Amino acid sequence: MNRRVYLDHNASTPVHPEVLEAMLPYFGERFGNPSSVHAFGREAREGVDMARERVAGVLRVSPDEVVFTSGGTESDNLAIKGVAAARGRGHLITSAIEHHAVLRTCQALETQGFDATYLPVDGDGMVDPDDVRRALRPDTILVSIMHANSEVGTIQPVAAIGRLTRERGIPFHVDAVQTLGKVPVDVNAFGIDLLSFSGHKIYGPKGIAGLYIRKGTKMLSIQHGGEHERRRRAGTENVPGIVGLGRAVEIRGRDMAAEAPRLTALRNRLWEGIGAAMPEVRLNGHPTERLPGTCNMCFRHVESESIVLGLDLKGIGVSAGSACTSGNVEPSYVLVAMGIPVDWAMGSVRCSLGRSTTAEDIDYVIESVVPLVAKLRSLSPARV
Amino acid sequence: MNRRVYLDHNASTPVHPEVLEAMLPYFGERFGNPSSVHAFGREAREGVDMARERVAGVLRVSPDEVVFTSGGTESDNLAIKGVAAARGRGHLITSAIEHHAVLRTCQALETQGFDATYLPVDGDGMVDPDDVRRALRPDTILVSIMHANSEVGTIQPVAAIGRLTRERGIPFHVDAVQTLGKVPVDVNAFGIDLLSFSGHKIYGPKGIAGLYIRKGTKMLSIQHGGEHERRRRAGTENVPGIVGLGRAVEIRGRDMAAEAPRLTALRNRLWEGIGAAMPEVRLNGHPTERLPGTCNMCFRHVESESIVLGLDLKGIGVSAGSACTSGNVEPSYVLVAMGIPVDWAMGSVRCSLGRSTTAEDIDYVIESVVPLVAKLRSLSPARV
Amino acid sequence: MRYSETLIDHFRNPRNAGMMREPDGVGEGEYPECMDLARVYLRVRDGQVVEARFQTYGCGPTIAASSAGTELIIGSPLGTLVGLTGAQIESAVGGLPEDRVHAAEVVSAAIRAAARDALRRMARS
Amino acid sequence: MRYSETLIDHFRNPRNAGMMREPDGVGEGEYPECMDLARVYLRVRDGQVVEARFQTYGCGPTIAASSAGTELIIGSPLGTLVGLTGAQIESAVGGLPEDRVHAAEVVSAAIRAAARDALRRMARS
Ligand SMILES: Cc1ncc(COP(=O)(O)O)c(C=O)c1O
Ligand SMILES: Cc1ncc(COP(=O)(O)O)c(C=O)c1O
Repeated sequence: MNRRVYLDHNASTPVHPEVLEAMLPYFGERFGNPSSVHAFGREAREGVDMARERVAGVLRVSPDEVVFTSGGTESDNLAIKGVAAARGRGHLITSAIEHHAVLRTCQALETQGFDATYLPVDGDGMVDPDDVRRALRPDTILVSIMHANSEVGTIQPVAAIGRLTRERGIPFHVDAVQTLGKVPVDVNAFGIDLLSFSGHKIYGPKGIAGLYIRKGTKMLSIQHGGEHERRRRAGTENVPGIVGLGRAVEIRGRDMAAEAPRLTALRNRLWEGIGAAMPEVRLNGHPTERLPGTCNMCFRHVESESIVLGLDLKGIGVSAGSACTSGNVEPSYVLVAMGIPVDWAMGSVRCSLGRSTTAEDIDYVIESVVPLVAKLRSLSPARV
Repeated sequence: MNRRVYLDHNASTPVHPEVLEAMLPYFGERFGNPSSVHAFGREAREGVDMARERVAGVLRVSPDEVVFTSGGTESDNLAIKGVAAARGRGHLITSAIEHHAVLRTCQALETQGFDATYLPVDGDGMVDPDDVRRALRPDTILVSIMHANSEVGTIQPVAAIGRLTRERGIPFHVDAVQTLGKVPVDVNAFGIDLLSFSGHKIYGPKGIAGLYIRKGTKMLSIQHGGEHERRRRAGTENVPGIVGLGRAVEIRGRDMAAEAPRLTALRNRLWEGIGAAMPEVRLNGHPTERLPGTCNMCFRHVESESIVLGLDLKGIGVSAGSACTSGNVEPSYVLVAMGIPVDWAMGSVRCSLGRSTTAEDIDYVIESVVPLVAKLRSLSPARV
Repeated sequence: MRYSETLIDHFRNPRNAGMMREPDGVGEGEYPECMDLARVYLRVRDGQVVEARFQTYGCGPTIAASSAGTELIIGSPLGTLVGLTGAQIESAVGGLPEDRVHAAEVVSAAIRAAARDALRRMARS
Repeated sequence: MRYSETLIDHFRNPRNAGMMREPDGVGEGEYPECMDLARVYLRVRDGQVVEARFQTYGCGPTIAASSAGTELIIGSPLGTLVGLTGAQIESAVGGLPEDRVHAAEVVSAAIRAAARDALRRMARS
């Protein structure tokens, strides 16, 4: 296994060298606790402040409105539970294809007396804003709809949803973990009050993320302790992580415009190459409203994991749509919600491209996947 | 300002060069998401597994019993809220001098219908196990007592408390953020069921920490999302952080025995130097049951922050016992709980020594603090 | 690597793959939670398996276990195969991770079914 | 740096520190939430401050503001000092962080009180 091709950027990304470079001083020389008033503390505080300004600059919000957390999962938890705790009761609207960080948080709130509506999506994985409107109730306290789905990449009509929530003064949370730095995000134009984003999806470090909280949004902190982050998130700040996230967001702000069309072209090359070479394969997600680098395909009569393993043996990293956890296979709940038949959904594979992906990588993947699927199909008993 | 002396190791510590070295590959080459099944993911998973084994090895527990979190604050929140959520109601016992991560978590639970008892401490900052025994109720669901206090360094009689909780089958949480790697911690001998520890206090990175959870301890996860950490803590693992924490714990396990007496000697040198050079100064905390490197002193007739500022101007980093937040001074709640009179408590300063501290550093601090306090006192109106 | 070298080798180069025309016995094993399905065909002479083939839908381990399982049974008397266990398949494939043990169960079930089918047909003829 | 250079300079080298024997006016300013206390002594000739001294207990900014405040008022007519504001002290010390503005208030209150005291004594004599 010589060649290595990583096509799983929606799962995680390598830290950008410039990001790591920005972080390094904060492990050693500038190691102070930002809460300390002496020079050692102030040096660390400066790093945190600068990172907050960078993030705020790219989001075009005030630095006060940015809270740093430990991950996209925590950002989602904080946004949803924070609003719920401030209200005590009420109704939440979300979609059936949210990340588990949103879905399971809403489910946990349901066990605590809150109500939740999980909106369906269409065959392309799109939420209908009219469904949101119809689901709104007088006691609705939050609408949480992801910006783009990590599996299929469909970009939701968040601006249209934001108009509905804004008219009614209902906080609108958007999980932008898969979109910030990949497609334009504008919290004002989209009417977003809470926006989750995460470092390791955008060439920043793991274990650091952020939540934009529009000034005036009523919410409580969910992690208790010291008075960090203006009392919205207790705990000593992960200074190198914050510095890295700040730099990562900044770099994405700089590089996004050039990268998106490049990735779109490579993704099309991948899909066209595969689609032309074999029958019974389909591309999932919205044809145009989709993340540039995301290519989710179903290979009928083949099981996802056997493709992932076969490609892994070729040095290629992709992810299986259906995951078999301790002997119980779940075809992706996202594909199921999109109405994709189970015999197709079982054979889904996600390729997600990124900074380092080249045309040669794509061609190597096509050359590898086509005979692999043919071979696996030849092993298969006719099921149909 | 040429010379720089950092005596605030209880606030945070610089990352050990060997720790950073262990982390570096996981930002770049080994950047995968540990949940991914391909080689990129497995390489990251190996780092996480190895770190968990290292931590478990030093704690002498099973790797399954170690959960990684984003900080000491989260570990404390998870331990306490996790047990509380599993029980739904009941009574908690803690002490008045716990870290805010414990105190405010218990207070938050009180607003949700739980009961809490905050035990007093004596003049040395010590909890009396008999007080714990008397506070136990049939509906007590958790006892949470810190191993050593970060301000004064007093080491609590956790073994005696652990005997009481074990007899009754009540989970015992110990916040060991200030002790793991500084003094012996033995969860079995001490009867501990939940143990919090944090990377950045022991020359590991910020933003990563751990919670030991004894097998069989009933608790729920408090952060919802994916099935990470055996469903006890959702969110993509902070792989470089975890690797760093593993290495940091290992190094502390190796270096602790030699370091503790060295720091004790330096701390005594500091206190004796200061105590001999001026009147109206006192050493706080237990005379013998105390963290090796912690030296908390009260300078009467001087205000803490003016000492911290004066020393900062000499390149020395120490922390003020009383902190003035937005114009409202709080004399340390720990010193107040110890019964130290306010006019003394207002002038408290904590020096906390560490790996890099030398005898020359200590002498420089003595030479700096003695004239500084004399000068500040000369400026002061007689208050008494 | 999460999987043994033996497993990877069988996955890369499956032995005895494909259907068999006019077999002496055929059987299926299924693991519905996973939708895994293995079908095993046997050619029998003098009560012994002389040829075995498989067709399998499933994850890599199930495919590898099918290959290793068919290889394992060639030369075996039918009578022993009706008692074949998952553990035997698991060891033939070089071990399985805990959450993939079902791969061995699916394959052993298919082999047992094929052996029973062959015995049934022999009894009839 | 969180504090201005002027503030640091006054903290390092406080001007006019210490008590004054037989002053013409003395006053205190206090910020009880902080336990900060500044005492200011004035020597007055022809209605003008010719000497000012302070004794202060408090954080660095309060000490620095005491130094800068006493320096500021030397040469001022007593009449203007009864209206002295915190903002004037704050600017004399080179600005203050938001959460330390009380330092200027404590000191301006002490100066106003000392000026009132001196005026009272003058009226009496
Ligand atoms: C859309 C979305 N939301 C939330 C998360 C969770 O983020 P993290 O992995 O940083 O906890 C992810 C990634 O796993 C994601 O893709
Ligand atoms: C005793 C104790 N517990 C908990 C914490 C919180 O840990 P962290 O700063 O990692 O959130 C600290 C340090 O601030 C501490 O000293």
